[in-house]
Amino acid sequence: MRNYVLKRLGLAVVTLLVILLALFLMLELMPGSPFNDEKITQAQRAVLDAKYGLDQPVFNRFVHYIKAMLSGDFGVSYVIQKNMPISAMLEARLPVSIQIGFQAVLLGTAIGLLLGIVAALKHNSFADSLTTFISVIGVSFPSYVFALALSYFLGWKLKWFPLLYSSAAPFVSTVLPTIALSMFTIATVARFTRSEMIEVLSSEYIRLSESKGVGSARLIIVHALRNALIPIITVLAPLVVALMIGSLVIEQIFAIPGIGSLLVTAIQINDYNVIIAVSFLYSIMFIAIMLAVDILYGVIDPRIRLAKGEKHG
Amino acid sequence: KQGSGTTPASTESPSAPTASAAPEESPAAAKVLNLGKDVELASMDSAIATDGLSFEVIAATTEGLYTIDENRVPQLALAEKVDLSEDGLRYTFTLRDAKWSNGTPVTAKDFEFAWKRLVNPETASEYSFIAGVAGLKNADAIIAGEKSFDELGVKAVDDKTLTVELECPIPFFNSVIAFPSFFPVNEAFLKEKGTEYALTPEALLANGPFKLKTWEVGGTTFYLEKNNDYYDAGSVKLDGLNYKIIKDTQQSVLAYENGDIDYVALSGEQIASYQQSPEYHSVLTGFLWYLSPNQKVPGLENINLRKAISLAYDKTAVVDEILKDGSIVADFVVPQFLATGPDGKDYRETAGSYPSNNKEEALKYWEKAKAELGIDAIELELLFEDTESATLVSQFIQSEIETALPGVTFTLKSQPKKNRVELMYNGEYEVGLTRWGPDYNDPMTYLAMWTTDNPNNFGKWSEKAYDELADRVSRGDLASKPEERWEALKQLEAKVLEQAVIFPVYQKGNAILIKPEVTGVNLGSIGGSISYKLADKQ
Amino acid sequence: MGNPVQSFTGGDFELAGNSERAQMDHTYTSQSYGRDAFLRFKANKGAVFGLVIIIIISFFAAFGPMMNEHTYKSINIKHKSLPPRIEGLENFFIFNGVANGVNAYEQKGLTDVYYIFGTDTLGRDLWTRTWEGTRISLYIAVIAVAVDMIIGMCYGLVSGYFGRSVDNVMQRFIEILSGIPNLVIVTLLIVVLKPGFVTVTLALMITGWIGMSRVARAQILKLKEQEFVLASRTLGAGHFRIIFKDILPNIFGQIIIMSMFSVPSAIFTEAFLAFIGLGIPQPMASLGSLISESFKSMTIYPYMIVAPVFVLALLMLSFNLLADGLRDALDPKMKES
Amino acid sequence: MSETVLSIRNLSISFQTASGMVNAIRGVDLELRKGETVAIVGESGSGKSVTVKAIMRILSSNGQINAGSILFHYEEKGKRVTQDLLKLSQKEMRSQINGRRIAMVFQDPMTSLNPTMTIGNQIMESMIIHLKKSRAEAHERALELLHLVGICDPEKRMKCYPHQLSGGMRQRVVIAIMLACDPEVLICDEPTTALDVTIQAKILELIKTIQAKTGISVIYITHDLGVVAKVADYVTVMYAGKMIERGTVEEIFYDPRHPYTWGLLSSMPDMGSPNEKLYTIPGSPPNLLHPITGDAFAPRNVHALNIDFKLEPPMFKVTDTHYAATWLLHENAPKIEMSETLKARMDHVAKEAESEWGEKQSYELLI
Amino acid sequence: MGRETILRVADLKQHFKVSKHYTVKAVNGVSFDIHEGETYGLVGESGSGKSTIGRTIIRLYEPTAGVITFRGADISGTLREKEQTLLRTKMQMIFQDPMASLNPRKKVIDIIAQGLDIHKLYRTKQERQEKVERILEKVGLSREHANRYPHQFSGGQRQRIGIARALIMEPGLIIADEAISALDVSIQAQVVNLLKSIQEETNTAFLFISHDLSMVKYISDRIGVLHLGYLVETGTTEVIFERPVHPYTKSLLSAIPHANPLKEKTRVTLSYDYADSGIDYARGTEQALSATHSVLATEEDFSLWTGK
Ligand SMILES: Nc1ncnc2c1ncn2[C@@H]1O[C@H](COP(=O)(O)OP(=O)(O)OP(=O)(O)O)[C@@H](O)[C@H]1O
Ligand SMILES: Nc1ncnc2c1ncn2[C@@H]1O[C@H](COP(=O)(O)OP(=O)(O)OP(=O)(O)O)[C@@H](O)[C@H]1O
Ligand SMILES: [Mg+2]
Ligand SMILES: [Mg+2]
Repeated sequence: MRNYVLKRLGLAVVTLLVILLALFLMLELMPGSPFNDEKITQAQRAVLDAKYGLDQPVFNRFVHYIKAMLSGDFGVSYVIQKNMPISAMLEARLPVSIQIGFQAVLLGTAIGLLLGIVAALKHNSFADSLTTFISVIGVSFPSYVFALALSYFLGWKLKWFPLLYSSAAPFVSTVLPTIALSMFTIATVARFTRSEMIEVLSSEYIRLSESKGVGSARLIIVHALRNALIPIITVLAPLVVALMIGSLVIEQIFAIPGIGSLLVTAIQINDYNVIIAVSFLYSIMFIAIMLAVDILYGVIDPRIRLAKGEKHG
Repeated sequence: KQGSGTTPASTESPSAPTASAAPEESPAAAKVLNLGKDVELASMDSAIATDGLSFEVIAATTEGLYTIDENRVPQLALAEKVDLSEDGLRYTFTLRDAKWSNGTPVTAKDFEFAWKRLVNPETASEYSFIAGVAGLKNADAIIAGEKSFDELGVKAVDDKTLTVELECPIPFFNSVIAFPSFFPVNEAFLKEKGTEYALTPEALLANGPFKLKTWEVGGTTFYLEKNNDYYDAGSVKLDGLNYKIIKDTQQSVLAYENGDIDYVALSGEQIASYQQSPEYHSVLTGFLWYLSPNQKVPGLENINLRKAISLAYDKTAVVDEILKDGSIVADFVVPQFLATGPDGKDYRETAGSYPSNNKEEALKYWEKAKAELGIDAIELELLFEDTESATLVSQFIQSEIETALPGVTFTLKSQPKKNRVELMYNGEYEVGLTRWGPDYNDPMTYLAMWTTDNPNNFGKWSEKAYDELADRVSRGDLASKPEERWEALKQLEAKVLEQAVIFPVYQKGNAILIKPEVTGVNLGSIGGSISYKLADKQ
Repeated sequence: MGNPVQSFTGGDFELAGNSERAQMDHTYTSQSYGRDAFLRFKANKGAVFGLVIIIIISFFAAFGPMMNEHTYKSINIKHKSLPPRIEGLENFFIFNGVANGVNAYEQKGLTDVYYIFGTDTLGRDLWTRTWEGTRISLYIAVIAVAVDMIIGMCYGLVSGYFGRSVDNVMQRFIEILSGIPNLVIVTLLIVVLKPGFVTVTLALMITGWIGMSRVARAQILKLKEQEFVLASRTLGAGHFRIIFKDILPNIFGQIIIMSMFSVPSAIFTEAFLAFIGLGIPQPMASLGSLISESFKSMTIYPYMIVAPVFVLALLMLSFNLLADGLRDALDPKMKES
Repeated sequence: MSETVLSIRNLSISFQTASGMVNAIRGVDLELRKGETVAIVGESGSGKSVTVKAIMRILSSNGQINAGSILFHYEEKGKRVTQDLLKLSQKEMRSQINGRRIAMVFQDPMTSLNPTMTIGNQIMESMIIHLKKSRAEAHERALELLHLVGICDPEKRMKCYPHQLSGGMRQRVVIAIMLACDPEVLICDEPTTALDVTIQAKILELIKTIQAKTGISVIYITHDLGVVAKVADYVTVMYAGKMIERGTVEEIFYDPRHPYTWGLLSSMPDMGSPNEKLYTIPGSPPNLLHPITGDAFAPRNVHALNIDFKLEPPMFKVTDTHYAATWLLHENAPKIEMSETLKARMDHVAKEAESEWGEKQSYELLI
Repeated sequence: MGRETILRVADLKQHFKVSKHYTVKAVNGVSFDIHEGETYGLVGESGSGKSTIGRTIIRLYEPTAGVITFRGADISGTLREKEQTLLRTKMQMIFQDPMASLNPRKKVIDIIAQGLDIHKLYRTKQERQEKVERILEKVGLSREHANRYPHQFSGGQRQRIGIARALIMEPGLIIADEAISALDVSIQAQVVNLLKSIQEETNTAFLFISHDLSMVKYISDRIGVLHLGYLVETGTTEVIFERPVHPYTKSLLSAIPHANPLKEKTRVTLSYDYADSGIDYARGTEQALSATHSVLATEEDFSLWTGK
């Protein structure tokens, strides 16, 4: 097990390096530079490029970046918060994104599981159709429509929740964004849970548990759910990464100082260091969560515990 | 309520107790203005900042030699007295007694340091060009790397006296140096903070009405509290300014209605629903939005085609039906309220007026163009940036032109702003919807753009006579003959419009809502930013 | 239990002479696969409903824009921001031209003007734009499904089938691809491409298939050790044949279902691309860009977002129902449980 | 004869499928007495599993019980109670009957254990639920059970997951689970089909020992006649959802009356000499989707009478314990005997038995 | 026996590397051969490596060591075109689960003709159909079954389809891995009869893998007894059943249930536990009792068991 994790970590380092290199090459190809305001003269642009080392060949910059990165220096922002060290920016924004993402994952998974289970139990019933309906709606409406509708009704009309994020009330002020973000997760989880539970519920060991006289609540939670979990966490994993890194629109609507808006803004205005750092962070999270999921597979299903085995999906 | 100005001044103004208030737990008694903004505070370093909000906040915490009042007139601020030499090339400023928020006095050295820092290549200021605009001696050469930044024509004679030398007389010098790039910087403090300087409230000094109290990295709020060390602290009535960054406009309007913020900028369709409200204000800015035809594109070199296009769309509908934010129809190049002539009148009052929208005329020009070009249809691409208003305006213009000029088709190309600028900069476009904001209060801030070598002459229109006249106006013989210069400027503008070098569309207005209990805000004007110095909240 | 009292006819107790008859079977009626599938499909109410809705929506997508004199780009700024109004329904409570308590038509003095879905902020007919948008979105849906099917499915199948180091390399590649934010890659496309269908297709091709490849991989992992696959191998079938001819038909239903899930995200990706200038160029609008466009004034003109959102949701619902139905219909041994 | 524990009367079950109603069980009667073993044999699809699943009330959701009753006789607080299991609610069934009084060992040891739960927990679960035992007590008992079913080192095995055990071990664990609450009836649905002979033999012996010890009644489902011979007291033969013959194990093996039973016995390989072809029953079982007139076996029956195609045969009595549903037993029917080869083999088998068992064994069974 | 050898397996080893530290030694040096037209039965407990041997022979697995010779060609190394074709046409396999081994989405005709398709063994569609129909009739199905799907058949019929798929290649050797285990008694008989008649007709050899000893006894000419990946005993059916030597064989035979209730009630099975028996297969060598009968044992064990 430890060897396995170490091996995966080793691979992850290589993967991350490749990603970084790819990013550098891509940014090189990207149009414009961080400093192409109408007002800037060519000469001044050259001065700026020289100051930030943008006049160097890509490869030198890459090597330089890696070196700096190893000492915790991710460079400074060129545009968004001029000259601000990226590490400070991430440090400030990441916890917020993670908190809201985590809440959304939790909420989405809980409700999604609930809906999926009910639908599977009442297969081909009204509750089942309702779940299908909800999960289709959940994926076909963009989250910002939910977000604004929630703000409008729950925040503005009913005044139940604050409209804007406030670091002084980190829970109450994140209720609305959490709900808006979790819709897609609810939909996806509900759908997968449903189909997976239908399969599990028709399996022999569930029959056996029934014939042992296990009550329905225990039957579902202890026996069925755990066996249905593998495909569910498989689809959940990328969603978790996406949620943790935050969403541009949701962050904009609720004035959340998160990572998601940072990346999009940075890409639009060529704030290279921010792009690289956030992408890098994203990749790390992605790889880490994938690794976590692989390990989780073994925890959930002891058959996969040898860690060498194939994972689902 | 059109135009720049202030909200109604407070009638009685007993200055409130100045308990400093933190943003979140502001006691009811404290007068804190909550402001909704849609961009982050990018920089508090006056040499580094480039955007409106940064300049606004820098101006709220720091003062320079001049400030621009609500009538767009530069007023002495930190400078107590100014002497101008006969030849108009040497200014001597005497400073008033003022203190930084750490207690050290503001001296002439701080100005010298700041100005030299602005042009110092190590600073890599994106706004260094403004030193050249201000005509500071050697500025252009320093920026071009030909001279050392030490040779800039500014010198602190003693703590209270600052002398400035110019290359040539600059009629609008006073208003240029009111710009935040020319604000003082305390050298000792900056050296002490090193790379940290201006990144946190602790690494920042204030000498203006407010000082930065909290500014979380990446936070969506930051808070300015009243600066009791400000020399004019007595007239500051607010206890603080609480900025909230809300990027989604619908949400910020909801927040405004909820009472979370006292000030919000409107956009898009929201404007229509608040236009009748007493809380609605609109402020005309100096931004001119115009279409730039690229002369290098086959067809567009034809003046008749250009004229046809420039007359073919209804600008009134653009400002009244689409923007509705107080923007005005622009049939001109030099915006309204930008510059006042030697006669004390606004440039536009005496400058010529030009045809706006005339579809029949347009069609005639198009017929001529067709004959000259030997074509009967042309397809052009309209490049614009991906903001809501630019998108709507472009779609509207496309539709107008296509209906007015049968045979002309426009395809639309939307790009993020940076890309749009880059493409136009490189001449990789056909027709582009772009804008220009003034750097100083003089028509040349616009008219200089269509000289042959100007990098912002995206369309690459070029005429020798124009270049020569422009040169005389800015640096040549006309620079010291105000009336003649003024007439020459009008000629330049007339040329641009007659040649249809650009197709102006509108001069941008900003629509905002301010709570009725808020008074005394200087909503800013062309060339100066919003000022809260005299604001009050009942 | 005694013998029942019953009268028998004479021949009842004679041997029926079964001994020579070859009684192999007559128990399984032979029915063609296609017919069988069709019957199963027909019996599935949801699927039929889905199909009907899709046909109706496609009909409107094809002919809706021709049903009035407006085009998707004809701007009538005088008619801007009108709520839905249908002739004959003026006095009802919907489609009567009233929004937020005011009748925008009366306000503008437009007595005999009708817009079924209302107009947008430039005065374009939303009916026409919605159906034009539906057309584009249907195309996007087709592309998304095609990308899923062609790239995602093949990638997943190959990766899962060969396993071991092939799989390892292919999965790491996916990791790298997913590690680089999509937006960075897509922004790069701006450099090389003109906006339009091709660009959208390419953008979707870059990462749109990853989810599907995971599904396909998981499915093939389940199936590749099945005995019928081994049987093919013992007959000397090549890998290609095994993957695409033996295994694929068996997981196709699953794949159809999954690909339906990627349709909405493709539609919104397109809207986003349109926003940054890579999608279908304005003033043409897909459902996705109509939604994001009307989102900007959702609190003021909520009706503008209703039509595209409704059409999209209905379309998605139908696609999903149809896919479920198809999966069941295509499975000749569909189990009931 | 000892008292009846379970009696099924006229049970009829059908399943809703995409292609129509499948009448899987068409009137089944079954009687189980205390301490005895009944084996149900029959071809695949004849309805064996469905019948016992109905007893456990774990039919799949598309199944419905059309008619019949399943009467269960048991002692509750010293009183004898008779309960129709079909009338109990799902909840009552789970809390009172399933696992506690009637337990079932499933067909496939590979799939009938929860792969994500240790076997210890799976064994202890029902004791904690039904007998309200503490974890420690349950643990103690589970160890005992594992020992009883012959798993060595039970302490360690308790912590194992099903996939860490071999098929035989898993099947024993299933048996241990089922024995946990000392049920009165144990149903074994093909408990050894998936296992190899050595392990099969061990498991069969295990069940017998337990039965001898605790006196439980067992229903045994299999199509392996060798297994039947080993474990059963009574045998019921099913065909196409009906009971077609039942009797004591000796009656069925030495004196079968239904042509289907003849066919079944004839197809056993060790009855033929190696060079001959095995006997096979021609054709295949009827599709229960379609209504069946007359005797369901008639189309495959070489001895079919004309009436077989018209009228369903009733159960004819052969002896007090032996009944068969074939018109051949009707007084009007021609005298048809089992085939010569089968008869010869029966004799051979009987002799074999005789030689081993000595004179006192019941000759009268052999006609 | 003067018949020619069709398959020779010499010292076959098959080890599965599950992880760095764990290798499953499924087959450990097994040698036997099969003659033309003969049925060789492979028996042994679950997990003893029967399927692994079958699958290695037909090259679903790469053998770890050992040589497999089929019709004189070495098929244990990297296969060249010629050997590949020989192996894939002349050696066929019948699988355990009749449903799982037939592709549910394919028509019977396509399932059966798959081998023909792969090796392009027909010229016209007509010819292909004829071949399939001929083989269908041979396995006791009718022509009209060709256009159905596997789920429309009963278990026994499905297994016939599996057999038809193998037979159409006119193989010299068929590996039947538990080919009848999933079927019930009466169907088993049908399939076994079929296999026997095919063998008579075509002189095909069978490797018959099963744990149902009574069937193996009935069908096989010779039997190999496998335990823990070792071939512990091999000999003619008669010898194995009448005069078994190895204690495992004995225990196996004693466990066979007989359809004779009176006899069954008293029969006791001999138990055999490798761990307790003190036998070490790895040390054993093949000891021949006769030309056809040999047992894996050390010298001491051998003399102990045989009394020699
Ligand atoms: N859920 C179901 N839906 C439809 N038909 C079913 C269902 N369960 C069982 N059947 C049908 O009921 C009949 C009897 O099935 P059952 O499982 O009882 O057979 P069995 O005698 O146990 O066979 P086997 O020996 O193969 O286990 C079969 O024809 C089967 O197709
Ligand atoms: N691909 C594989 N990877 C790892 N181990 C394997 C693999 N295939 C088989 N084994 C192991 O090899 C051993 C022999 O398995 P095999 O399937 O050959 O047994 P068998 O005699 O056919 O058993 P059964 O009667 O259950 O079919 C078992 O321990 C099994 O777990
Ligand atoms: Mg069964
Ligand atoms: Mg096997």
